[in-house]
Amino acid sequence: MILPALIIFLLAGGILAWSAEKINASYPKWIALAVLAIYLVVMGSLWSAENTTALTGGSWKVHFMKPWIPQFGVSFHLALDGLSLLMLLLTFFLGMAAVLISWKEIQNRVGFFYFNMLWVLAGISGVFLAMDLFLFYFFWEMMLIPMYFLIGIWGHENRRYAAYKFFIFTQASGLLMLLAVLGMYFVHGATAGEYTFDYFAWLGTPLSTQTGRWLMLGFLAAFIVKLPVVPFHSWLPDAHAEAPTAGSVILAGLLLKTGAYGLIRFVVPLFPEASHYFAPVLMGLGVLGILYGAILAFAQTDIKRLVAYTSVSHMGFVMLGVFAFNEVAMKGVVMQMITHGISTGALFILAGVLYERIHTRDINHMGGFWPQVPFMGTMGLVFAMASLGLPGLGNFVAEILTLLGAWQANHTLTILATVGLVAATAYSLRIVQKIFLGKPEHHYTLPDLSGREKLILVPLVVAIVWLGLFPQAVMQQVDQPAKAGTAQTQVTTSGLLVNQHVKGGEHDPK
Amino acid sequence: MHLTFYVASAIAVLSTIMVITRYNLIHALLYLVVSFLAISIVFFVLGAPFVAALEIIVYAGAIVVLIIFVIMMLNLKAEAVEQEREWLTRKIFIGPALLSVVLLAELAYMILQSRTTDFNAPMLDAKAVGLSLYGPYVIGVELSGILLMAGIVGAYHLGRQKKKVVHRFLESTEE
Amino acid sequence: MKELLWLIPAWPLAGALILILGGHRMSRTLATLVGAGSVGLSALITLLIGFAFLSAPEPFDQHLWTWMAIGNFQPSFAFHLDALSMIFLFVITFVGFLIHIYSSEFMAGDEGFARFFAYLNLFVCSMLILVLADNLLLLYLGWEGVGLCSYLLIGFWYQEEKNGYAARKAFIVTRVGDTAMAIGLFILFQTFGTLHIQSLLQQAPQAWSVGDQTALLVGFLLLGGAVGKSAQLPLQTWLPDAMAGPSPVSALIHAATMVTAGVYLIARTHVIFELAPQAQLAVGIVGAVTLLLAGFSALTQNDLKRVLAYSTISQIGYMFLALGVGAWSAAIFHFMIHAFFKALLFLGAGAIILVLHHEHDMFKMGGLRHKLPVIYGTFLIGAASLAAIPLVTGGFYSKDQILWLAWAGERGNVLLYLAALFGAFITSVYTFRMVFVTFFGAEHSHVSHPVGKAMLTPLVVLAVLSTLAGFLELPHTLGHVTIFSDFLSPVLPAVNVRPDAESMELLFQVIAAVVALSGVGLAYYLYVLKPDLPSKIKEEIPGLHHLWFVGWGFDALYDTLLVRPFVYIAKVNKHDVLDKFYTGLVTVAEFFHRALAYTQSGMMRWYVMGIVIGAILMLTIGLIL
Amino acid sequence: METVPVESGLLLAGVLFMLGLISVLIRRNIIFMLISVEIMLNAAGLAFIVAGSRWAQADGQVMFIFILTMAAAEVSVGLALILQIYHQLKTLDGDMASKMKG
Repeated sequence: MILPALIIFLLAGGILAWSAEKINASYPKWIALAVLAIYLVVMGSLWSAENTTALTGGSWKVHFMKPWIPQFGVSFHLALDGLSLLMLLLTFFLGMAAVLISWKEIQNRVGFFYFNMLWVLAGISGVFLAMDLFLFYFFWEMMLIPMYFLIGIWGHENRRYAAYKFFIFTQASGLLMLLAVLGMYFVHGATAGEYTFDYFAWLGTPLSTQTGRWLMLGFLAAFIVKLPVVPFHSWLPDAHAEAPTAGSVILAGLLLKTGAYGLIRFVVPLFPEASHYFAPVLMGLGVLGILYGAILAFAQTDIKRLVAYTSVSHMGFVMLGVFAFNEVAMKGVVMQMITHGISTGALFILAGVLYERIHTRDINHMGGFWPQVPFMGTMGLVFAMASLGLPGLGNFVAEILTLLGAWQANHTLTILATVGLVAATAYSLRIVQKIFLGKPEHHYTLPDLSGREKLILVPLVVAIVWLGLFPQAVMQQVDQPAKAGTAQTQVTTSGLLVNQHVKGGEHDPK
Repeated sequence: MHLTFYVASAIAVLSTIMVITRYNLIHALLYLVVSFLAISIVFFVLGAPFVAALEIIVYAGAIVVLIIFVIMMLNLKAEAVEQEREWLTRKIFIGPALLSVVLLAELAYMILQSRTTDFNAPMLDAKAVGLSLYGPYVIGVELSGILLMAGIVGAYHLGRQKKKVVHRFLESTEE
Repeated sequence: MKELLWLIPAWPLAGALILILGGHRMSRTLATLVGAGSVGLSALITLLIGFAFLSAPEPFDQHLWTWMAIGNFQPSFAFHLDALSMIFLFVITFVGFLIHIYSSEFMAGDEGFARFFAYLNLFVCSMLILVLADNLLLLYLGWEGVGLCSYLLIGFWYQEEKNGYAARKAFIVTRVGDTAMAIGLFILFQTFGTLHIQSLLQQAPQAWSVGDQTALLVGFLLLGGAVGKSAQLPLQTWLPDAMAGPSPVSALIHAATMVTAGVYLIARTHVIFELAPQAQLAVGIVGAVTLLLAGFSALTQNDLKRVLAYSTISQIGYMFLALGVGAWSAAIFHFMIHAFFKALLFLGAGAIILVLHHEHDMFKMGGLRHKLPVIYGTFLIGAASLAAIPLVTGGFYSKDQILWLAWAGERGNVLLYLAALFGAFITSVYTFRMVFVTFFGAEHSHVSHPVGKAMLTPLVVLAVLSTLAGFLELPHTLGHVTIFSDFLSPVLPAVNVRPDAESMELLFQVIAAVVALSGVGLAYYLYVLKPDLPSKIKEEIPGLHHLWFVGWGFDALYDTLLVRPFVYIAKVNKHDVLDKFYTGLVTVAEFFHRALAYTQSGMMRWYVMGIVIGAILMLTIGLIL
Repeated sequence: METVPVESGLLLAGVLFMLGLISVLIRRNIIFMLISVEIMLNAAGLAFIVAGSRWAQADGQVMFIFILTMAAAEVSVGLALILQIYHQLKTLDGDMASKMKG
């Protein structure tokens, strides 16, 4: 029951926040914060829960199922395993940071803002939990519209354009996924005789080579646009740059992760043959993203655009790792999802904090801020280092594991990806240099971080360092005891591939 | 009967041509009545006496009269005819005529291509039509009723004249 | 006693954290106490562990926690103590401690006092992790950590744009090398499924025969990493610029410890290099070429610290040369001696620069031997050691060993030997050029204030160390002391001398001594007896002089080949050419939008016309098909 | 009854329809346009009648009656609109009523 309650209370919290605005304009933020804090604690309590519920394709901590539209085989099916749990924790953690950072930034239509924020988070939570593809699509679209409002209403100067662009990109790609979902529904129905959208039923559906590839491309379209992968990335810099700080944090920290999550949870397990077939191309796109994003990031002068392009670069590692098909890389990807969420979220928060003070995002108007804001500078340094993959911080673990794993799959691409680390150094150091170092030529009155801002950033620093030194605690969550008889399969996160591959082998038509 | 058919057809076509070339509305309407009468004869020849009657009553009678009433209400004078003369130049005929001829040629080609045998026009009297109307087409009849109702209400609503009140479809909108 | 091992890096880390978090509220004394004290404690523990290690010299492993565990791949936070890491520990903590003490006075007037000590402590911690790591991933952590601290400290005076540039350059250039090293790690992981150093060293000889392709590849990639960190050809360009940092930083990071991490890495993975003779030969060649190129560049520099920087590159070249001929312990020995005397020289240079109001140009100094006698004395000792003045200096023994083994060692080579010998000559020339120009001749500048004890004491201690430490290892012909190589023998194999060469050792020592002394003589002739001559020579060969002065133009080369194209592409593509595709789509859509909106004229007749044309089209198509 | 060639009937309907069409296209006076539409509707009805009598079915006539109904409704609404337009714009020029252009 905890899973549907989770989503329902987020939605209810959103409505409550909206209506509470009429009583007092400061209620919505408190409500949002409280809802998220409660859920962070609730999710934390699930941390040590055993994966007891046995379902096809691994075992799960919590599981909930109710028929929804039984005529079409649609059910309200939620399940939580280690991966989902990690993603949810990240969701609520960053959600709280996003609420706190909007504390003063958002002054108009406060209630509606927090309503949208909670609804986005509800959609994201749903995406991480849904085990029914119809439901999954439902949540996938549900997170889109509040996000559109967040960008379009509270964004910066060019917000309309950015919001449209974001919406059109994700919506168009989402429709392709809908097509693929329906295609899979009918293909599965025709072979299994039972028309259902259930994920577990779909696992191991025998697909002809052609069908599998086309259906996979449909799913892939949605996920790689969301991730995003070059050349489908161009919505991201605009959306990130124009969104309010909280919007950027949620976009970079969470929305992009839904794409990665989709790849891990759906694309690879449902279409093992097609995934292997396309793997070199997709890894290549990942590497292209790493390098291209890094070069673009280096050129930007708008701090938020810069950070946005670093996201493109970092998400390339996800592509590289997922399609390397081995456990090391897969764990790297999971780590990358979490650490990137934290480090990029933090960089956006810093950008927002700076914007609040000096009302510009142009780094040419910055420089020499260190003496005035040493604390902020230290924070900036830490997260810049995280973004360049400094060992000891979480991102390093993610990147090195991804690369170690990817090396087994493809040497050339891994070398190119490793070169990307040098480029990452270039842009990360540029951030630090342009903002905090150099001569203070522009005269701003810059108070250092306030207590509230410290409250946001310090936990993020702690988290990123903790992830860098003790990643094992997190990686255990996606551990699955290797199952007997799967020697030839490539084990990955949550054992998703394990079953799948064996089953696929049995029916493989060609 | 052949002859009757062709004569009526010729009258119908000629009078219609007159309709479309007149400058004066009333003249045009009179030619229109002629055209309707001719067509009514064609209907009769084709074995549809009920419809022939309807044609005269409704088209030549009601509709044309309605239009004449409106013309009277608008109180159009000689200027209207002058303006019509101004608008209706020879040049303006060229394009539409060309298009229509092409369309007609295509229609004629299709009609003549699938040449069927001649037929005896059977007499289908009002009873046959009535049975059909209130049998298989009863839904259509009811829909027609609704349509007429809508027509009446619409005409009443639109035709109402309130002074100095601009209808919301036509009021000038701010840019 | 050895269980305290984890405390050695932990103290500086704690110090760094305290200083970062609370440094701005601390008094300078307290900050010094925390900064220097923590390193001092580390040094103390090192000493204790050192004694324990001497009495029971078996390697010691300390497992702190498992870093990550994926199947059988379980890199840990675990330390491995053996003779090699012991020596590095010793040098890092003690030299580090001395430099901390020195810095407490050197940085006394700086507003970033606590920050400086925080970075320095963090550096010491990272460096200690680097040398203690029992797996390559943890080593990589230390490796990048020192890179970060190097970046922070080079750019310590961040208000100067060029310092920031130098700092970024250092970080990025070393990162290029790190990339090679990372790829080496990938290959090792793929081959052995582990990155645990000791297991790798055990498994490598079983998996690979001598000359194996993979081993060769790994060797070259590790060399790439080492080359970046140790500022060897072709990635040496960052080190001279790194002199933008405060002098203690140059002494600690860019002379004594961090830049020798490459030497440590190769020594640590020597088994792999022994399995890949070509890679090892490459190490030697890189060393030989670097020591010559850097030596020539050192000859032409005017900036005191840049001379020392090039000299450092050159001396590390010697270490690489030694590694390349398999003289492992000779390389480590030279590392230790070099750490002492080069730290000494940098500290001395720093003191001079400080009292001369940040004057770097040594031709504007002159005649300082009377004004700054202690500095003069210690500097001279350091310089003598660097120039390898026979018998009395540590540098002589360490460098002589390398020279000798370069020729006589099993993998020795006449060309390498000649390069090293010529390098030794250049070394003594530029060293004493520096000494004579700085301390002799006419005074050109004013000494502002005397140098305090906190700065002088480390100089004296280092002077003593750089002299005495040489006697830990004496050649056959002179006493035959082998304490150092015996100590290292469990870790690093001894080099075999070719049997036919043994008898000639004395001759080679005499040659080395003569070369060193003649270099000093030449310097004396050029810079004391005929001070006009050098500028005349310079005018004779302006092109060559300029080439040497700019470090053989590597900077310009990389600038043209890599930096400028990268920046150019970045600038040109700032607005993301791929986005043009989507904006193009939008433009097309908008074009059609306008075109269709235009047909929406509001005139009914046009709409009817449209319908007619449409009907004609459809009929026509229907008829044609 | 004598025979009537079905083609002739259809052609007549086509010719009448075309004439109505030409008129719609050339006229600017909306009352004329309305008249033209009547002609076209009538022509369409004629086609139905021809077809109905060709197959000896009453359906054609039924359809004509529907068309007739529609024409009546159309004329009443159309005339009301014409009145309204004339009041608003003081002209019967159809091209003037082009406020809805895109």
